[in-house]
Amino acid sequence: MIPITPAHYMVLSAALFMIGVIGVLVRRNIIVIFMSIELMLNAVNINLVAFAREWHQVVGQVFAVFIIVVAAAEAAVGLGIILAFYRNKETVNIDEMNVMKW
Amino acid sequence: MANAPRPMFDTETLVINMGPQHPSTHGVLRVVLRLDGERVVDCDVVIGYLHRGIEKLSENRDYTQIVLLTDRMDYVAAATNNLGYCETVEKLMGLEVPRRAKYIRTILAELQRIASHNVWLGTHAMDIGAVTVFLYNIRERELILDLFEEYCGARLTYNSMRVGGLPLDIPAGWDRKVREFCRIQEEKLVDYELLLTHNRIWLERTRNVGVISGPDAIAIGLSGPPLRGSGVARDVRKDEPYAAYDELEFDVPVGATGDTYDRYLVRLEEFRQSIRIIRQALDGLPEGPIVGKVPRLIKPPAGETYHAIESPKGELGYFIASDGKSTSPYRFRVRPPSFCNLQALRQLVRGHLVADVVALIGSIDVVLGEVDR
Amino acid sequence: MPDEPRPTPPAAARPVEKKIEAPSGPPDPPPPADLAPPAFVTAAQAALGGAITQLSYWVGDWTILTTPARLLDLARVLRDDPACRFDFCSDVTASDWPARESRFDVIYCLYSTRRRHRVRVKVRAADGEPVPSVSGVWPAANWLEREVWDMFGVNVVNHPDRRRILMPDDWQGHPQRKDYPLEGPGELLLEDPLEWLRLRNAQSTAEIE
Amino acid sequence: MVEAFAFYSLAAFILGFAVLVITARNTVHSVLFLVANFLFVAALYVVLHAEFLAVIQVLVYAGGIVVLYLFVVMLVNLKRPPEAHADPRRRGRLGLAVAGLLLAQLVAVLGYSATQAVPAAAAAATAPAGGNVEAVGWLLYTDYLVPFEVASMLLLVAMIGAIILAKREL
Amino acid sequence: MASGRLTKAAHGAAREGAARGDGAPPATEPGSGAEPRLNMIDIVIIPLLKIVIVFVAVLFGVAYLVLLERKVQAWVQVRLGPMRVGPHGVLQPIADALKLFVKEDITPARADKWVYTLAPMISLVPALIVFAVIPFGGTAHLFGKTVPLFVADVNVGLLYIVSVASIGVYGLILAGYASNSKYPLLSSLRASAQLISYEVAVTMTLVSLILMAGTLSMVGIVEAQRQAGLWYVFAQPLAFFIFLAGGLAETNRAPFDLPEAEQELVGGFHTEYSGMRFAFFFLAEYANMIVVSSVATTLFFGGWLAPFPNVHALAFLGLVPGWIWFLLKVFCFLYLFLWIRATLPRYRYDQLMRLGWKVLIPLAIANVIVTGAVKVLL
Repeated sequence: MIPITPAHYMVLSAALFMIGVIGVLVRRNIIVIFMSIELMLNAVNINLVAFAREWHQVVGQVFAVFIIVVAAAEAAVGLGIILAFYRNKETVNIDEMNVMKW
Repeated sequence: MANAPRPMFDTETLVINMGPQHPSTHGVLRVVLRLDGERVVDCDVVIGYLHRGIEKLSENRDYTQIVLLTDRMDYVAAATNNLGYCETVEKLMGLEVPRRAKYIRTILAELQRIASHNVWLGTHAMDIGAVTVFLYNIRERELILDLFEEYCGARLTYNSMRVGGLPLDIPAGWDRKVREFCRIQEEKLVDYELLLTHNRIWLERTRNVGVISGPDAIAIGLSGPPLRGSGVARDVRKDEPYAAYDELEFDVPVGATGDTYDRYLVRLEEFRQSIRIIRQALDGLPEGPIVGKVPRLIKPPAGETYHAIESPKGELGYFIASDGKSTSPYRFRVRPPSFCNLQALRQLVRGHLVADVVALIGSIDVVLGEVDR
Repeated sequence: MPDEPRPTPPAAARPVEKKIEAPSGPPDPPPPADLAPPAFVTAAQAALGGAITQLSYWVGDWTILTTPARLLDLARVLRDDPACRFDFCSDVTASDWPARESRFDVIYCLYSTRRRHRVRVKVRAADGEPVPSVSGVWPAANWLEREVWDMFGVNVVNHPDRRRILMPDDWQGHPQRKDYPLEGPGELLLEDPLEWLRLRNAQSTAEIE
Repeated sequence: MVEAFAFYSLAAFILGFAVLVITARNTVHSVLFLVANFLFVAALYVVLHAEFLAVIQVLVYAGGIVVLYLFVVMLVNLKRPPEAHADPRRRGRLGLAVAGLLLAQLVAVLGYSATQAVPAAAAAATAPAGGNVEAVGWLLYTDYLVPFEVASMLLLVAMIGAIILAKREL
Repeated sequence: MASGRLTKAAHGAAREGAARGDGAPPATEPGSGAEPRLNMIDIVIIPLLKIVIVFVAVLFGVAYLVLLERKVQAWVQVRLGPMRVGPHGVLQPIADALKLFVKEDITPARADKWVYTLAPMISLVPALIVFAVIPFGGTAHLFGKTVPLFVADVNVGLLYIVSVASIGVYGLILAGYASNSKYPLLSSLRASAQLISYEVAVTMTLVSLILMAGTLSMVGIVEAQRQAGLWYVFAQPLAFFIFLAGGLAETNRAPFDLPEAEQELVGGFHTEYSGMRFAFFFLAEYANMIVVSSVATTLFFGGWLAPFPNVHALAFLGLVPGWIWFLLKVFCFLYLFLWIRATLPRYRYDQLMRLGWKVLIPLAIANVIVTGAVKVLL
């Protein structure tokens, strides 16, 4: 069996990232779109950690930690916006979110 | 949007059905709550699940038979119901009851008040989560049931009074047992207080919950401990004395703020006052007959009257109309204290949380058998 | 007392039947001449004498009779007049006297927590005749009037929430009326409203003899 | 051998759940698949000797962020399918095509890089190896102190923002 | 799936401990990497055996904890408790289990079937896999081998416990959501809000503990207490009380049992559950109680260490095996839990949140700061 190289992790990460991209592009439910973004962030993290291991550097993990922090912040604010939006429009369909003001 | 116009549903409120099958609605009470999160916006109290038509039934039974129907109303305080009914008929007929009977009736009524308050404190505490208090109270109530069993043979529905007096004199040695019970109950009261009165959680759960001012309480028709909790010193025993209460000394405890905690304190003090009354009545128990001069056929003259007594729940009133021809009342009406007190629930729970609804139902102390009759 | 044997047959009872006059209401005896009416009665009479159609005293209870039209005026006076102060509405109930023209007595039992006295107010109303709700005067009357409506079908008007209270919402008939049958489905009312009385009196005479 | 087995099985799970996340009709199921996905990513981190990160992944992502998602899904409690309305200007197919193109590009880049000689990786190992907590902590509190503080500020701002957004009235 | 993670985590740690020889940062895992060559028995059979033993012991313990709870409650409440099945009711758990097994498993109409089935498992699994990192004792000599009495000593053990516990929330939320019923929904909202709030406080107290011990490994923390000759409950009394309150809240025990308050929410998130699925929730709750007690014992009461090691007159206490001390301490905690339940009324939701956010969390943060300051200054 071939040894597992960073390339393997990169392929995995790329595929995961693509699934996220497709989710963002195809789905209209904004909550699912948010989750797709989380998938993409995870794909990046996998890459960072894989390289951190390859290069015997912890820096990659540090960056992954930062990404998780950013994801948390994004989720909090984004979901807050969704809630506020839902109160007014009673929808989470992104195609109906086409005005800046209502 | 799907082209069709959306119905604007209210996203903020949730309608929840508390009961008729719910562990802490004390029977078959149904409270329809409209919640905003956990906060009660409005509530509707639905009753009638235990309606047996006791009033209608009584109009087709003769006066002696009705005594045992009254047992079935407030089934945790059957003797009190008997007392109120018998006194009303006596009032209608102008009968004089011997003093000894009056004293024994008073003792029975006060024992019954303690038993009823035991059930109340137990269930109220259990609703707030203190299960142990419930079992302690049931333990003490059991002693009262034993006393009643020894007196009249029954443990729940006593049928313990008759128009014009009592069916039975107290058995020998019974008074000593009652005194012993008073001692035990007094001791155990300390236990309850240790568990609850100064307990931080209990205070937080009951203080400033369901506050109702004195005038409001009067207007909505509260009576009994809930009214006294709001600082109105109204007690039928004091204001319109019946049985032997005019010859006995006792205090009417009142609360200050009218919250659940005050209602709790008032009832706890009533335990003590009841014990005090029982002791006095036992000390001054006169000798003599237990039945007055009662005609063989109870057939009151035409007329109607209303008579109220202080049941453990509040003002228990009977309205009886006689047509003067029949041995059963033409109109028999009970003013059930639980029914009238329950009416205040809507006012009390607004703005409180679901957990408080439970505490408030407990603090009103309703018995559904009496609410629905 | 689960099951009392029903006096079965009117056929068996009928022969014994004397002439039965249905009671046409309580006697409501006037107070004896030597008894001075209490302050609250005189105060109410002074405030609106016309509203009080009759005054009655029986076994220590004072009863004021009035008409549905003047009920609310009287209620307000009784609540607010300093001599009355009937702030506590103990009970609202009714009784049914089918032999009478205005078959219902609606009875309000009032109490004053300040002056510690009681009075009853009584209103006679025919079937369907509107009786104003006093729940605006005493909020406590709310449920009690609902019960009066539920049980007797007294037409309580201007009630904030007039629904049935003890019976199911879709119930037919009003069970506490004297002509409401004791057995069988409640919807099938007896033909003759006085049939019930005849049965009852036959029963009590039979049992006594 | 063990690592290969772990990698392939985990990768399969990760990708499978990711696909389920974006294809599930029911949003709650979507969230559940997302949790599963994150848990397997955490397992992958363990394989990569990043235990600390794995635990953080479970704690923050699965235990925190996704709970938030679930909360919101339950709160909005949709009475009608959220995808009922499609913007006519939307080009779903085009999106798919673009995504496919991007994937192809990435795979091509990867394929190309795989053919190249791998630079001497281990030679660069100067920093402490392994994924243990001290190492991460050490870096976070020394070299990356400023980003760390900025991140905490970001969290604070996000927290306040979320509260303001979600609150009914201030 | 989650148990798969567990074994992987354990193996990863073991391999790493063995592989990393350099150790530029101070090595923290005691007892790792002692033998360079591991044979089949050491790496497969013994861990497997330990897992099975722990699993069975926990389930057994849970069953008898239920009986204990009923008995203790009964004694407090002047009752007898279960008396019919076996002498003094000792076989009651078996009867209970049988009853739950044969009961009809009801799924409400219009429930989300998959999620409804999954929720009890999600509840139970984290509660069980936490036991992987709990050290029940030091080492034992068995058949000529030195066997450590824990399934795995993960170098991020404490964080592992916290993170696995945070997964447990899903069981409650999903149960409430999937039942398609209002009481469970309200209850699951309560439960998740409560769990998340109290997790913050509890994690904060753990930070001060970590500062004291300088390691995240559970075994390491016990070792640190042994070296310091001090149980951390005496060094960190405030942290202990916060942990206790938070632990009660996280296990949904009285006085914080709001999510399942029978008197308000008629049982809460498991209102609609019956049979085995209900039993899973039940098991999870009691397993969580054992977890919290074990963690409290390990962190604050010296785990398997015998008390009074420095009093010579009591040296004989050291002869008792460590795991007995551990179980004894855990039992005391469990008893405390039951005792509290029998005594106290229940908090209200808003009061609970206020206590968590306005009292416990600030206290916990202050505790961390003070601990850190002391640590730096000394």
